[in-house]
Amino acid sequence: MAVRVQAEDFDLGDEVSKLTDGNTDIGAIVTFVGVVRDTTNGALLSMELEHYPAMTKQALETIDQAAAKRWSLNASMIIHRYGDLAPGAQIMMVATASPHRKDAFEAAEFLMDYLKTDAPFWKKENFKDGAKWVGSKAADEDAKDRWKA
Amino acid sequence: MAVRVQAEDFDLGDEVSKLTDGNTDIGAIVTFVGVVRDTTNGALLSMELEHYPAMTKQALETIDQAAAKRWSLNASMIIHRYGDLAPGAQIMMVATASPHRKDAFEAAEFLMDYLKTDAPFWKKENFKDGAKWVGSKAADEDAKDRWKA
Amino acid sequence: MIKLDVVYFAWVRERIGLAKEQVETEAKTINDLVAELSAREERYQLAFQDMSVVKVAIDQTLVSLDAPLDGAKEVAFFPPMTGG
Amino acid sequence: MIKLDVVYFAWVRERIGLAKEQVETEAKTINDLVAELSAREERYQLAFQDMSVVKVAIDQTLVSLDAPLDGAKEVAFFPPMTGG
Repeated sequence: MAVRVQAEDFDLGDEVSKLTDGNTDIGAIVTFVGVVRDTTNGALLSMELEHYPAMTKQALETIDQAAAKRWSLNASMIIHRYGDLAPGAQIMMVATASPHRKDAFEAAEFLMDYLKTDAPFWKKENFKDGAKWVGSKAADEDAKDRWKA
Repeated sequence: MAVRVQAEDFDLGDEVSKLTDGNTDIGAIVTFVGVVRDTTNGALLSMELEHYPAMTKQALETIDQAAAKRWSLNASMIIHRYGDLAPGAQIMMVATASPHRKDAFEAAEFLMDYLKTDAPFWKKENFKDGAKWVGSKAADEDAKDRWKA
Repeated sequence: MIKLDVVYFAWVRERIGLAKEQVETEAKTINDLVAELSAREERYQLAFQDMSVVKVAIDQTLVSLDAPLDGAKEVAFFPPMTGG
Repeated sequence: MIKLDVVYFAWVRERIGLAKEQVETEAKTINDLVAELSAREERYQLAFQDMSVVKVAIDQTLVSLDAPLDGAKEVAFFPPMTGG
């Protein structure tokens, strides 16, 4: 159960190794990595990630703890980057380790759904001919709502 | 879209890098890693993975192709090991890369559900005082059935 | 009269033209504060014209627009989050 | 009379005591073949006593117990898969 907010890139394999090292009660590890996607076929220069430093870590920890409470997890983690990221760069990752694959998958999806709507990050796309804030999606609120049943 | 069946271990980070390298249309990468779990608190010596070599690769490719057909994927892969594995060792992995997180998650879960029931692998647990074949679970068939709606 | 640190993020920050300021106000709730700032200058009015797309936090906790400012130190205004 | 390669995996292999053999048979279907082998020796009977937990493939494709053996080269018997 750890969260990190950083400008630097991360190594997925290393993070998962550290998370699970020496634990023989883990049966399943699920990871999600978000990547800067260029939807414009070459016009995207970078994606700028702004956040609210005083709030970010606590928001991510709240989400992480909610997952730990709801599913049987050996470990979980969230890393989110900020700053100016190139197309193809890693933006963030979550990882969940559980005795069972169903828990690992559900917890990872839960972390992602809440992170999208509750963690204070904002994305701005810088193009050759201007910039645009990424809008939030109604679909993201819907995705979160499925965990409230 | 690649499948591999091997005795050797694999490196999650390397495999994901190779899968996605240079592609800027990827927005989401989901991975699942299965790990040898000791449910006996120290009595498990190893897990032996047997497979049906003439059938395995083709079965995995069929599953991988079904996922590629059903979801919008930039890439996907399945690696499954065989042989004698120690507690805590990696057994297998799947990875899915998609423009959208929902596709990446669903495709990864689909690959796992079908792999559990349709790929010719069998697990035997070797304990200090004997050995036991791992039984298949009705829950695994149920998990697969959800994709038939 | 209370003294608040007010912080802005993303396009709210861009429209208002600054990231942080200190505000002295008689406002009792977030709604009052929004009305007061909007009345002061057009850039606030522009940022707050559609409050259905602005989120608010008091001391780093999300609150609704009718939340009281009693005891608040920092108020944040920002668009819906788009992380992940 | 046809000649088949018959292969066994996991506990089916262990009960029968070998991984692969050649079988000459008059069997027309998988069911016939199971009955014929079971009649030959007790170890087959033991392996095939509950066919609801045995899966069968002809030439590496899963088939049902009434599948015909026409043209088959390799028949495989094994428990439900437990990979992943």
